[in-house]
Amino acid sequence: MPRMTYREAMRAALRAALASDPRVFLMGEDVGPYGGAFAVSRGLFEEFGPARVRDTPLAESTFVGAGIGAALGGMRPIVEVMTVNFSLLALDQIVNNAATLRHMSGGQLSVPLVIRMATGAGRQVAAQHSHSLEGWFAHVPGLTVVAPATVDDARHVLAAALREPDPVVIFEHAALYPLEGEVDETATVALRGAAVRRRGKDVTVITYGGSLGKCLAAAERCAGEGIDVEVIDLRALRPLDGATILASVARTRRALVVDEGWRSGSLAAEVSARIMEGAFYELDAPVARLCSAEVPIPYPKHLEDAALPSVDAIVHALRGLGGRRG
Amino acid sequence: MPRMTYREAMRAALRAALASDPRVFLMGEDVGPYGGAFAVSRGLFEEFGPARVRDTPLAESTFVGAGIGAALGGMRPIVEVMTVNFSLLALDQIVNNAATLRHMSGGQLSVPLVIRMATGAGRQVAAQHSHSLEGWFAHVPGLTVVAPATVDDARHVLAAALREPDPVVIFEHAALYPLEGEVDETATVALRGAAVRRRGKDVTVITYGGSLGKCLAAAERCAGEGIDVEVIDLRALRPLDGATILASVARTRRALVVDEGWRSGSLAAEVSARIMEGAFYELDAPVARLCSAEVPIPYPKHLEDAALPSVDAIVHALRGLGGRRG
Amino acid sequence: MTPEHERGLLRAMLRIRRFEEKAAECYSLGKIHGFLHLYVGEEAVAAGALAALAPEDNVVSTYREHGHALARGMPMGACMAELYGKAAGCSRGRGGSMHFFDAARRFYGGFAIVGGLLPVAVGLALADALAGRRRVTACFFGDGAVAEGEFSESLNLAALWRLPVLFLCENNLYAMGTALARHQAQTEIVAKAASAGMPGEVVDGMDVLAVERAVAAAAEAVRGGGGPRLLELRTYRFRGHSMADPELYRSKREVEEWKGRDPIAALAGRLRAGGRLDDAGLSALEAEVAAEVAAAVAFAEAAPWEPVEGLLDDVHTPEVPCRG
Amino acid sequence: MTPEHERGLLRAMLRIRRFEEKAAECYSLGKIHGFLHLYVGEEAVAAGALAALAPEDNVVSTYREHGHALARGMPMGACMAELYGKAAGCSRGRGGSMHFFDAARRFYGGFAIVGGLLPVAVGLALADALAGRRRVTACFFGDGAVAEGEFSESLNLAALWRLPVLFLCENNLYAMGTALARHQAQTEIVAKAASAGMPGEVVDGMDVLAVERAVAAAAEAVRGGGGPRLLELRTYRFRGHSMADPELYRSKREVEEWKGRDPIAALAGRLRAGGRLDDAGLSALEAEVAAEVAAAVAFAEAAPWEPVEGLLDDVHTPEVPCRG
Ligand SMILES: Cc1ncc(C[n+]2csc(CCOP(=O)(O)OP(=O)(O)O)c2C)c(N)n1
Ligand SMILES: Cc1ncc(C[n+]2csc(CCOP(=O)(O)OP(=O)(O)O)c2C)c(N)n1
Ligand SMILES: [Mg+2]
Ligand SMILES: [Mg+2]
Repeated sequence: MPRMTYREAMRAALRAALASDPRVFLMGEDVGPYGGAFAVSRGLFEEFGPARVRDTPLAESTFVGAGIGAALGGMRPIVEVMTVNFSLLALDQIVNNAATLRHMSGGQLSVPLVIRMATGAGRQVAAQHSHSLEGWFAHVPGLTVVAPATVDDARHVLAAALREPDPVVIFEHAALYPLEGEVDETATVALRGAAVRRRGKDVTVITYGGSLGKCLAAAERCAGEGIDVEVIDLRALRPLDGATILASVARTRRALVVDEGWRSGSLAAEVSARIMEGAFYELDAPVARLCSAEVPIPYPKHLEDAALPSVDAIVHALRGLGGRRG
Repeated sequence: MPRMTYREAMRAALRAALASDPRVFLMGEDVGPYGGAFAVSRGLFEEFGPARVRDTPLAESTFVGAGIGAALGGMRPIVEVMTVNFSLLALDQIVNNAATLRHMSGGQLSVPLVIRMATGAGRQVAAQHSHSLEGWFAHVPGLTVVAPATVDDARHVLAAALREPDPVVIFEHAALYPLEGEVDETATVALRGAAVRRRGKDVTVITYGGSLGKCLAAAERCAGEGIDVEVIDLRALRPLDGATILASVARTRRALVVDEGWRSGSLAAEVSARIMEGAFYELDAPVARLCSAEVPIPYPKHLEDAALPSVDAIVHALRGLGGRRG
Repeated sequence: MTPEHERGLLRAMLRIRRFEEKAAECYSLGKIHGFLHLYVGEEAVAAGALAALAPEDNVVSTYREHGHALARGMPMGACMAELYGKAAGCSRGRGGSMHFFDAARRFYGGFAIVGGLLPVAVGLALADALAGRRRVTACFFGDGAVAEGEFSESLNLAALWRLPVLFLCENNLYAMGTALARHQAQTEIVAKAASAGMPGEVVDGMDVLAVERAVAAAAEAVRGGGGPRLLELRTYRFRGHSMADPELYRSKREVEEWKGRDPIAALAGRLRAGGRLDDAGLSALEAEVAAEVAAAVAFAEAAPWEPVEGLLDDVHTPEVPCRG
Repeated sequence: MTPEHERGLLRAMLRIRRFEEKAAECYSLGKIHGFLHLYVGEEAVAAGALAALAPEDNVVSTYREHGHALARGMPMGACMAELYGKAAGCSRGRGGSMHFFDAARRFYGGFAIVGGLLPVAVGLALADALAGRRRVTACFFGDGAVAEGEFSESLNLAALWRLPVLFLCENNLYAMGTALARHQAQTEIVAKAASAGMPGEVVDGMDVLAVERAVAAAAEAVRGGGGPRLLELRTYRFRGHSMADPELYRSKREVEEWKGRDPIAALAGRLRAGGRLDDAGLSALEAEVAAEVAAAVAFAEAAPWEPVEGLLDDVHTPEVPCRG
């Protein structure tokens, strides 16, 4: 199986989508000659031309709304919002239009729109450029929200999203772009459903996106201490795959949710509440959360590191859960 | 103590604020001659004039941002965003500016801005006008978020908010405006902290805003069935008053969270997770949530009613919690 | 311009007027709920514009869209049933007054967030441009929407990409209770078109023939690949912003003056004066429209409610076995 | 215009240039992280504009604000320490390159969301208007920001309320990699001012004296209660958008042509030609600036880190006993 970076996998997915379906086009800020803020679309403008790889003005609300309109008009637009931070300017279109049009029209209209955006902190870009708002999007009925955390998922999730007749939001954690991994080029992956990335019997860690790698590293460290950690990658943030979570927790009886979002009102809270509702009587200890500190993310590395979930902190939390059994 | 409506209480609070502090002004869409979309500010334009009761163009992002700037410039602006639905256009200003400026400037700047907005469903105004996004705001560090649920709180919360040096968002559930109640004109209420609105020993209901009345009605019905329900009104959604919640649940050992927001990623999830973390060993049953159905709110009454938490559904959930003790 | 055509325009306006008068009545009777924004006084805009557009064109409108829907040819019964919230409504009752849709007639809403429809219209036009279809996307919006950032953004994007959008600004001089001069520093809305490098024109929105002419010409230019255009249609709403509006912000006299320019009376008067309509003809037309309205109400009354079990329908497209 | 004043402008530009060259070096050395947007080539705008503004005026800027901060008189050491993320930085290290603040000098950021600063500037001016203070709020932003809805909204609000805002558009012909003509249908940015009913003017942003003159005149008009104004300052950035930019979107030749109009060389040349600066004078100036930069780096290097315990500081104002 070929190895590539997460960035290359995303680019390969874009290229394949553009090549295979004439209705697909990509639009966003500097996706063209610049190659995308994270160099994801580099070369695609040259390959597919300005009609299908479209640079937009800085007008997030309008180019996202234009994506909705183009989807209504029969196209399969992929809209890149450079980062989730700027998506705040487009939330009206996403929440009030993309997510509602099907229902509000009594099922007459579909919005087969794919929105991609980079998310997350960890690159010292300070308070206005470090949001992790995946949980907000996961709150909205009518949207499907996914967060590919592996190179293989980065390669395949876009095709799955484009098969949907309704809007899909793809979150790409910016720190993952240089990540290398293997890709099964022939696979078809499902858009929804969590994946168990590591089997373990003592405690379940539930996470997604940019935190998966940290959790796997923490699990390895815990293995050395005799704690056998199961790691679940949510993959889809809406709908959540409750069955996979509950089945795991029913076995391990302990769970930690790791989420780069701010703690209060986090997606991690939803996961905790679901476990409360679905596995309360199986639990040996309260579900714990490890989230970001409730602070606008500061610029200096030592403060940013302290604000975000770290491998050390995950290991510490796992030890605290008393996952060592019997 | 005088009786008045929630609307009149809010208006009295605005009038008092305008009268007592020359730095205070009100701005928003049609707060002037029109009197506000919900008639809250009726008469204030005539009383205080166009400089202090300012109609704005339809430009949510800009008049909220102008509120931030005016606050930086030493004023005490009260910005009315007609409803939370339109606040989606202003989220960049609220999240990226109002909430961050103090931290990002190393403590040099303060944004003593009060934003008021109507929220909630229940008036048959369909999918784009029925959001309950309080939970989103409650996620953001740097904001204080409150939801007055009683006429007395409506009368006093604004003054408390104006005493804050940092941004405060006040959510007024639109269905509450005609509600009548008593007001203690001389009281000073705290901005933060939950209130126990009804004492009970069998089960705790935690709620806020427009759902408080429903919960109290359900509690009365349950009383007739021998279930003694304690009702907590969160009042402040950020910060949450964990101590009051946990103390109550430690006594009742059962809890139901009622929240008009959509279930997944709701504020109710946060409350459930906090109870998980702080009172797991005290619980006799899993904490339950009663939230809105995960659907863009439909127009017809029977479908809207079915989508929202109802007194019947709350009673049903309370019975299901097995709150009858001993 | 044949007499038939003129009488057709009169009929189109009358259908809207009588439909909405009945809707207001039904609202008072508690048959219709939520927000109801009437178009009374502005009928010349919808009737004239829709007469000038082709069936393959896309139409996008606001929460004040009953007139556009009817002029587009949507059945009055389905519209009334939508106001009632019945399953037979044009949006299956889900939308109500603010959210009329009719995919088959390319009537794309029914958008209730001011300004939010403009980017969607640009996108519809983009789809047509990419697919090589010669369609116009006509987008109706109010003067209030001009202040929203999405207005400027959308004009710029449409002009930059030379997309076939026809921006139709219904300038009724008020955004809710805020008069144009109290929300716009530059009250000449056409000046905004120029600043986006787009042709713009002011049209008398109380004159249905003028509207039809201007929209026809503009649509032809847009359809021919000339890029987007903006028309500012000067009009006035005779009733409140919505049913709840006590109209504290304008004088009775101003309203009466504008009522003197009622587009229906104006056209009827012109036809009479020209001998192209007589009392009998007008009565027959009124009777015909009254019957249609009565039938629409009867249809809405008789239509069944959506069962509550359908609540979660259409949030997502149902899975079909071999999709994609 | 005295020779001292001209030399002062030269010095102001040189301070910015050398500071940023050093910052780029420190970035390569791993002393500075995150985004670093350099102003090299555009110095005439900041130097000219800030020379024309008064200390009581408000200044609001973007993520490309080192030049404005230095020209405003913020100590170079505090600026360099901010780039390092040290507690002695002008934002206590919390902000880094994109978020310089200095409340005492009325330097209100350091905003990194394109367009997001414009409403804040309008609000600062509103506060002044309400308080009866005769201050100008000068707001710098790029050509890319003109496409954002908040630009039009802010121009409208400022003009409607006749607020003392001076909009200073630094048109460097690119928004990241997107050339002006690829993001604006109407490339004459001053036309946007007209569409908001506001005077606007184009200024040669490579000529520090022209900038100073134009800003002084505009600021005087704004301060005098004439309402807001917009200046479009035509300039060019000589380096990439940020440190990560491979500049695939413009030709080396174009960049070289603009470098031929280097504002620092231009002014130095003029002064020399007029006999108001000689080699010795220039060397002395360079040496003085080099020493200041070296001192700033030394200051930043020596400054302590914020203790990790301070992480949650300044999210809210600490409770003080008898506030409010
Ligand atoms: C973004 C947004 N802000 C506020 C509102 C509330 N609102 C509904 S209609 C309206 C006035 C719109 O005026 P205009 O665009 O002139 O249209 P008109 O109602 O006159 O047809 C307002 C403020 C809204 N629906 N959306
Ligand atoms: C709302 C928003 N969208 C996108 C970005 C990413 N971004 C940062 S700077 C920039 C280009 C801005 O260009 P311009 O306004 O011309 O300023 P310049 O960088 O040329 O000084 C972009 C797209 C952002 N910071 N904010
Ligand atoms: Mg209007
Ligand atoms: Mg630029």
